[in-house]
Amino acid sequence: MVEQGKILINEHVGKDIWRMELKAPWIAQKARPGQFVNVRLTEHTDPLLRRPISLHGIDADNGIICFLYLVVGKGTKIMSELENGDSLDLLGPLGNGFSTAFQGKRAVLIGGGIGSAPLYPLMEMLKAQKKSVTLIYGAKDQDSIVCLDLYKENQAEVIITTEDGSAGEKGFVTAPFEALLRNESVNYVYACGPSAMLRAVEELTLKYGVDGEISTEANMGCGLGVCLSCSTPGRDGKNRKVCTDGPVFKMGELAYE
Amino acid sequence: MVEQGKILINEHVGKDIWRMELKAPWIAQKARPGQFVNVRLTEHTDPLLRRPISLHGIDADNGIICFLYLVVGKGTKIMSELENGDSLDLLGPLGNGFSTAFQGKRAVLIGGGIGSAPLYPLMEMLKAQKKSVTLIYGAKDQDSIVCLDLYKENQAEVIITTEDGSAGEKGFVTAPFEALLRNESVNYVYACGPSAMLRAVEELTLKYGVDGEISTEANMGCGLGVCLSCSTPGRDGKNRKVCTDGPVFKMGELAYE
Amino acid sequence: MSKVKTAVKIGTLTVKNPVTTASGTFGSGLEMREYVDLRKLGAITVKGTTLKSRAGNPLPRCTETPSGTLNSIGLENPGVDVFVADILPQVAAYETPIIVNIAGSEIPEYGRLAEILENEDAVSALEANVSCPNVKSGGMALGTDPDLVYQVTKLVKENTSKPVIVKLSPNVTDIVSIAKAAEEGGADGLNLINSVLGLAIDIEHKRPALGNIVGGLSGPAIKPIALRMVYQTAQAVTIPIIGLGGIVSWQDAIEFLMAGATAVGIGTGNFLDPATTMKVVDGIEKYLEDHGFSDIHEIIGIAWKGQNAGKEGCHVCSE
Amino acid sequence: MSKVKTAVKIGTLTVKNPVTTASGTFGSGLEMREYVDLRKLGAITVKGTTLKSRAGNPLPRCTETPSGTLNSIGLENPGVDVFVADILPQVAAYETPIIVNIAGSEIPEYGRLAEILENEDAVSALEANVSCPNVKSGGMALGTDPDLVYQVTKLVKENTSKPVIVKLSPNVTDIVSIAKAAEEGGADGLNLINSVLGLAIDIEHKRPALGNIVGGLSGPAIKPIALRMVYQTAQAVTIPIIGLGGIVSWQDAIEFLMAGATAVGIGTGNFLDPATTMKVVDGIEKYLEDHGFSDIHEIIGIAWKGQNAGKEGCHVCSE
Ligand SMILES: Cc1cc2nc3c(=O)[nH]c(=O)nc-3n(C[C@H](O)[C@H](O)[C@H](O)COP(=O)(O)OP(=O)(O)OC[C@H]3O[C@@H](n4cnc5c(N)ncnc54)[C@H](O)[C@@H]3O)c2cc1C
Ligand SMILES: Cc1cc2nc3c(=O)[nH]c(=O)nc-3n(C[C@H](O)[C@H](O)[C@H](O)COP(=O)(O)OP(=O)(O)OC[C@H]3O[C@@H](n4cnc5c(N)ncnc54)[C@H](O)[C@@H]3O)c2cc1C
Ligand SMILES: Cc1cc2nc3c(=O)[nH]c(=O)nc-3n(C[C@H](O)[C@H](O)[C@H](O)COP(=O)(O)O)c2cc1C
Ligand SMILES: Cc1cc2nc3c(=O)[nH]c(=O)nc-3n(C[C@H](O)[C@H](O)[C@H](O)COP(=O)(O)O)c2cc1C
Ligand code: FES
Ligand code: FES
Repeated sequence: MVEQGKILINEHVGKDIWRMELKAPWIAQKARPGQFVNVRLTEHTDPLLRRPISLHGIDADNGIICFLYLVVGKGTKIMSELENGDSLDLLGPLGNGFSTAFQGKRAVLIGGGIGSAPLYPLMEMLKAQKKSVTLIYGAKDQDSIVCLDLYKENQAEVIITTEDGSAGEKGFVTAPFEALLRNESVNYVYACGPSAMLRAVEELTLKYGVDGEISTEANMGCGLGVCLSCSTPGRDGKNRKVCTDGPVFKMGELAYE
Repeated sequence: MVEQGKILINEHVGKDIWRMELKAPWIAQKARPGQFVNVRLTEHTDPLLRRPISLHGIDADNGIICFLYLVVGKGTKIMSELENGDSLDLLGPLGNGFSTAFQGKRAVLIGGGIGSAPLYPLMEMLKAQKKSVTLIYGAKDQDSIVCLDLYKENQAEVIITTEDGSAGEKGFVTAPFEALLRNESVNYVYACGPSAMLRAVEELTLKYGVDGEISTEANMGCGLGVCLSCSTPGRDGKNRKVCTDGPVFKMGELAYE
Repeated sequence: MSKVKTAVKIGTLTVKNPVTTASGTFGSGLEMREYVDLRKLGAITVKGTTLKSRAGNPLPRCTETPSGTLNSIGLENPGVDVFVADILPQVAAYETPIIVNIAGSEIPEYGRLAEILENEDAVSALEANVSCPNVKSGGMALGTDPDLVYQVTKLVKENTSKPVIVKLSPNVTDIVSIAKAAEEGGADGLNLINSVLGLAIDIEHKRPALGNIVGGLSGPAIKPIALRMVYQTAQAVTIPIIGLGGIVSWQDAIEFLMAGATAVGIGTGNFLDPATTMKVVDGIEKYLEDHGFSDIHEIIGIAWKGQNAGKEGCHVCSE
Repeated sequence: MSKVKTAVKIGTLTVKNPVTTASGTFGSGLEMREYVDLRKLGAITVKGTTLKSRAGNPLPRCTETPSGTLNSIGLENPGVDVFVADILPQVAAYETPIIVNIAGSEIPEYGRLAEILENEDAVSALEANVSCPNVKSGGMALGTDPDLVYQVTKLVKENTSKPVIVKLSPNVTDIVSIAKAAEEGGADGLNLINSVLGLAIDIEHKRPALGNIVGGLSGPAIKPIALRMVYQTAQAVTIPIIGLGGIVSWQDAIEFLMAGATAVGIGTGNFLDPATTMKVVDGIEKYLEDHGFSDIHEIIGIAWKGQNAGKEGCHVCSE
C-alpha cells in the first residue's frame, strides 16, 4: 500500500540520529516487527529511489508508526529536514518480519548502531507474550545510544557496549553476548546491525547451538521483489530477496562470502 | 552574486499567480528595474537549472526584493510551496535592465499577463524621475490581474484589457495602445509579455514612430552569458544574448522570424 | 468505457492499450498484484528468461545516480523450464497478453528458447534481448552488430509462430542500422531501449559501486536518449516500436508516442510508484479524450509527421 | 599553501591543478570573472572555435530533462580570427593556461585551425572536438569512425607544436577503439565525454522541444556514462584523460579521478553554481589532505588499480 503519512514528530535524538513519528493508520494496522517501509523523498527524480526504513514503533491503536534513522546521505538528510504536518509517501509495510514463536522464555536482542531500530517493536511483542528480553546494544559512543527508556519502561535488561568505552563496556557486542551464552540460558537470539556484527553473532549462535534470526540489509531497487537488486545467496545455494524473503532470515540461512 | 534570500512573504495573489518578498540586501542594493534573478530550486539535481524571475520589487533601503510569478511547471511550483523563513538561492541581479533616459515626459508601459512583473519597479523609477506613466495591462481574465494597487498608489494611469472581457476592455492591449498612439503624445514605450504581444506592440511603435524597449524571454541555460542558449538574432544579423545583452532590447532591435 | 481507441498491434498481437512493463522491473507480474490490476495492462513483459537458471551477479547490484539507477542483476532467473512450469500458468490466469523476454549467450540458444516457448499458448509474443555479450565474437554485445542481430531475429522467427520483438541495446553508434537489421530479419516489433552502459564509483571504498563494475543505467536520466532513438528509428522502419526508458508519468508516455512509439514500457518507474503503469494507462486515455483524439494512432509519431516538424541538424555545429 | 601535489601534465603542458572548464559552458572565461578566480583554475577551456563565424541553431536551444539539460547551440562563435584578435589577449592576462577547442565540418579545417593557433603563444593546448557530422562522409559524426579520428588527430599534430587533446563523442559502440585511434594519431590527451545525443518532445506543441530537434544531453544524468567511458578508456591508453560529464561537486570530480581521469572538466555544473570550479579545486585538495595522500596521482585510476578492483562482467547476463 502507498500511504501518505503525516509527520507528528521529527526530532534529533542522538549523533546524526533522528526519530520520526507519523500518523499512518493503514501501515500501523498491518505492520509486524521487523518489517520496513519504503520512503519516497521527492515527487521529482533526484533522489530517485525510495529508501527502506524499518519500523521502530508500531501503534495500531492510535494509527501511529515510528522511524529511528541515521542521517548518512541525501535521502535521510531530506527526511531530517521535514517538519511536523508535512506528509511523507510511504510504501509498506514490506518484508517478512520477525517470528516470535520460539521455544522457551529468554530472548536476547542484539542491536548494532542504528540496527537497534527494528528491535524495539519486537521487544514490545515479546514482552506481550511474556518472554524475558535482554538487549545488547552496541554503538560507537555514548552519543549514538538512543531510545533506551523504551526498554527500561518495558523491564527489559539492557547491556551497553561502545567502541570508545564512553558508555557501558568498551568493545563490541560479541563479548557480553558470548558471556551470556556461556553462563546463562538463551532460547532465541535476534540481531540487526552491520554485516560484520551479524556474521560474528551468527558464528556464536552456531557455536553455542542457539537458534535465532537476523535482519539484514542490501541496496534495494524496488522493495517489492521484482528487480532482484537485493538478491543474496543462501547457504543452500539458492538466492533470497532481502526485500520480500527477508529482511529477516534464520541464523545460518545466508551465505557469507 | 549568489545570495541566500530569506522569504518574508509568499502569497497567492491571483489565478496561479504568487507574490514573494525576500530579504536579499545585496541584490536589492544592486538591482535595476528590468533585471532578473536566477533562482535555484533544489540542492539536488532535479529540477536542475535555475529559473529566471524578474525583479517585481526593489527596495534597496530595506534590503527587500519581490517576485511576481505564475506557476506553470515544476520549478515555479516548488517556489509556491516555500514558506516564510525558508531561504532561496538567488543568482543576480542579471541582465541589463530598462533605461529611463528618454526625451519627454510620457511613458506607456504595456504588460501582458505575468509580463507585467518587471514593470512595477520601472514605474516607480519613472515616477521618481517625474515622468507620467500609463500602464496598459492585458490579461486572460479578471482573476489574472494582480497588484494594481501599486500603480494606483503611484498615480499611474491604468488601462485594463481582458481576453474574455471580465475586466476592462475586452480584447488585447494593442487596441487601447493604438488609440493612445493615435490621440495622445507618447514619448516612450516599454513592453513585456508574450512574444506575439511584443511583436504587435513593436509594429505599432514602428508605425507611429515612437521609441521604446521590450523585455523578452528565452529558455536559458546559464543566465551568465556563457552558454549561448538564449542567443537571439537581431535585425542587423548579429545575435544577442537575452541574458546579458537583454532581457531588455530596443524596439526594432530583434529580428522576428 | 471510454470511446477513445487505444488498442495497438504488434505483429499479429493486438493489445487493448499501449502500456506494458519493462522486462526485469515487474517480476512475473504476480509480485505486483497488490498494486496493479494486471488485467488492465496492455501486456505483461516478464523478467528475462534463459535456457538454464542463472544466479546473477555479485552484490551490490544496484546503486542510485542522478535521476537514474545503475543495475547489474546479471539475468538471475530460474531458467525457462521452471518459468513455463511454475510461473507462466499463474500469470496467464489474468488473461493479459504475456510477452516473454529471452536471452542467450550464444545465438543458437535464442532458437532453442523460441522452440520451447512455441508450445505455450499462454505466451503471446517473444522479446529477444540482444544486449548480452556474444561469447563467440569476442565479448561485444550481440546487439551492437547488425549482422548478428539479423541472425538472432531470423533464428527466433524460424522457431516460432508468435510475434517477435527485438529489444535493442542503446550502446551503439547507429541505432537505425541495428533496427533495420532486426526488421530485415523478420522482427514484428522493436523494443527500445535497454539500459545504457554506465558506472559509478564508491569514493569511500575507492572502487566501483557495483559488484559487477559496470551496470545498466535506467530511469528518467536516460529518457532523452531513448526518445532520440525512438524518434530516429520510427522514421526508418515500418514495424511498431515499444518505447521505454525513464517513463514515470503519463506525460512521459505521451512523449514516446509522439516520438513514434506505438506502445510504451514502464521499468524503473515501477520502483518509484508501483501503480505507475495504471496511472499511465489512465493518463493516456484521458489525454486523448481531452485533446479530441479518437484513436491513439493519431498521435503516434506526430512530432515528426505533424505540421510543426522541423529539420534535424547537428546539435553541435548546426551543419 | 597546501603541501599536497595537485599538478598534472597533459603532454608538455603542466597545469597546477586538474580542474578545467568544459568547452561551451564557460564562455571565454571573461564572462565568469565575477564568480570565479580565473587564476585559480588549472586551465580554461574556451568555447568551440571554427574557421568562419557561425550563427548557431534556431531557438529553443536548451531544454531541461531529469538531472540534465539538452542543448543544441550549433557552435555559435565569432570565428577563429576574431577570437584570436579580440578575446584571447584578454583571457591570457589571467595567466592560466588556455585550451582552445576547435571544430571543423571537414577534416582539412582542423589542420587550418591548428596552423592559425600555432602562432599564438597564449594558447597552451588545442582540443579537437570531433563530434560534428563529417559532411563528406554522409553525415555520421567524425568521432564515430576510428579512421577519421586518427586522420584528424594526425593532421592537427602536424600543424602544431602544442599539446593536442582529442575530445571524443560518447555516441559510439566502442569508445576504446576511438580513443586508441586518437592515441595512435599522436594525441597528447583525451577529453571525454562530449554530450550524449538526445531529444525531448514538447507535448503541448506536439513537436521536438529544441529548434534543432536533437540536442546534446549534459549534466548529472550522464555522469554514469562518462565514468564508464573514462574507466574503460583509461585502462586501454597511456595518454591522460580529462574526464567530464555531470560534475557538480568535488565528490563527482573524485569519482572521475578514481575512474582514471588525470584531470576533470566542469560544464553544466557552472550553470547551477557559477563557483563550482572553485569548489572543486578546493574540494579535491582537501580530500587529498584529509585522506593522507601527498600527490593526486595516487588516486588516479585507483578504482581499477587498487586492491578492491574486481572483474568487469556483463551487467545484463553475468557472462
Ligand atoms: C530493510 C532495511 C531497513 C532499514 N532500516 C533502517 C532504519 O530503520 N534506520 C536507518 O537509519 N537506516 C535503515 N536502513 C538503511 C537505510 O535504508 C539507508 O541508510 C538509506 O537508504 C541511505 O539513504 P541516503 O540517501 O541517506 O544515503 P545515500 O548514501 O545517499 O544513498 C544512496 C543509495 O544507496 C542506498 N543505500 C545506502 N545505504 C544503504 C543501506 N545501508 N542499505 C540499503 N541501501 C542503502 C540508498 O537506498 C540509495 O539508493 C535500512 C535498510 C534496509 C535495507
Ligand atoms: C528574463 C526572464 C524573466 C522572467 N521573469 C518572470 C517573472 O517575473 N515571473 C514569472 O512568472 N515568470 C518569469 N519568467 C518565466 C519563467 O522563467 C518561467 O515561467 C519558468 O522558468 C518556468 O519554470 P517551471 O519549472 O515552473 O516550468 P517548466 O515548464 O517545468 O520549465 C521547464 C524548463 O523550461 C524553461 N522555461 C519554461 N518556460 C520558460 C519561459 N517562459 N522563459 C524561459 N524559460 C522557460 C525553464 O527554465 C525550465 O528550464 C521569466 C523568464 C525570463 C527569461
Ligand atoms: C533491475 C532491472 C532489471 C532489468 N532486467 C532486464 C531483463 O531481464 N531483460 C531486459 O531485456 N531488460 C532488462 N532491464 C532493462 C529494462 O527492461 C528497460 O529496458 C530499462 O530499464 C529502461 O527502462 P526504464 O528506464 O523505464 O527502467 C532491466 C532493468 C532494470 C532496472
Ligand atoms: C551549452 C553547451 C555548449 C557546449 N559547447 C561545446 C563546444 O562548443 N565544444 C565542445 O567540444 N563541447 C561543447 N559542449 C559539451 C561540454 O563541453 C561537455 O562535454 C558536456 O556538456 C558534458 O559535460 P557536463 O555534463 O559537465 O556539461 C557544450 C555543452 C553545453 C551544455
Ligand atoms: S529490492 Fe527489488 S527485488 Fe528486492
Ligand atoms: S542563458 Fe546562457 S548565454 Fe544566455
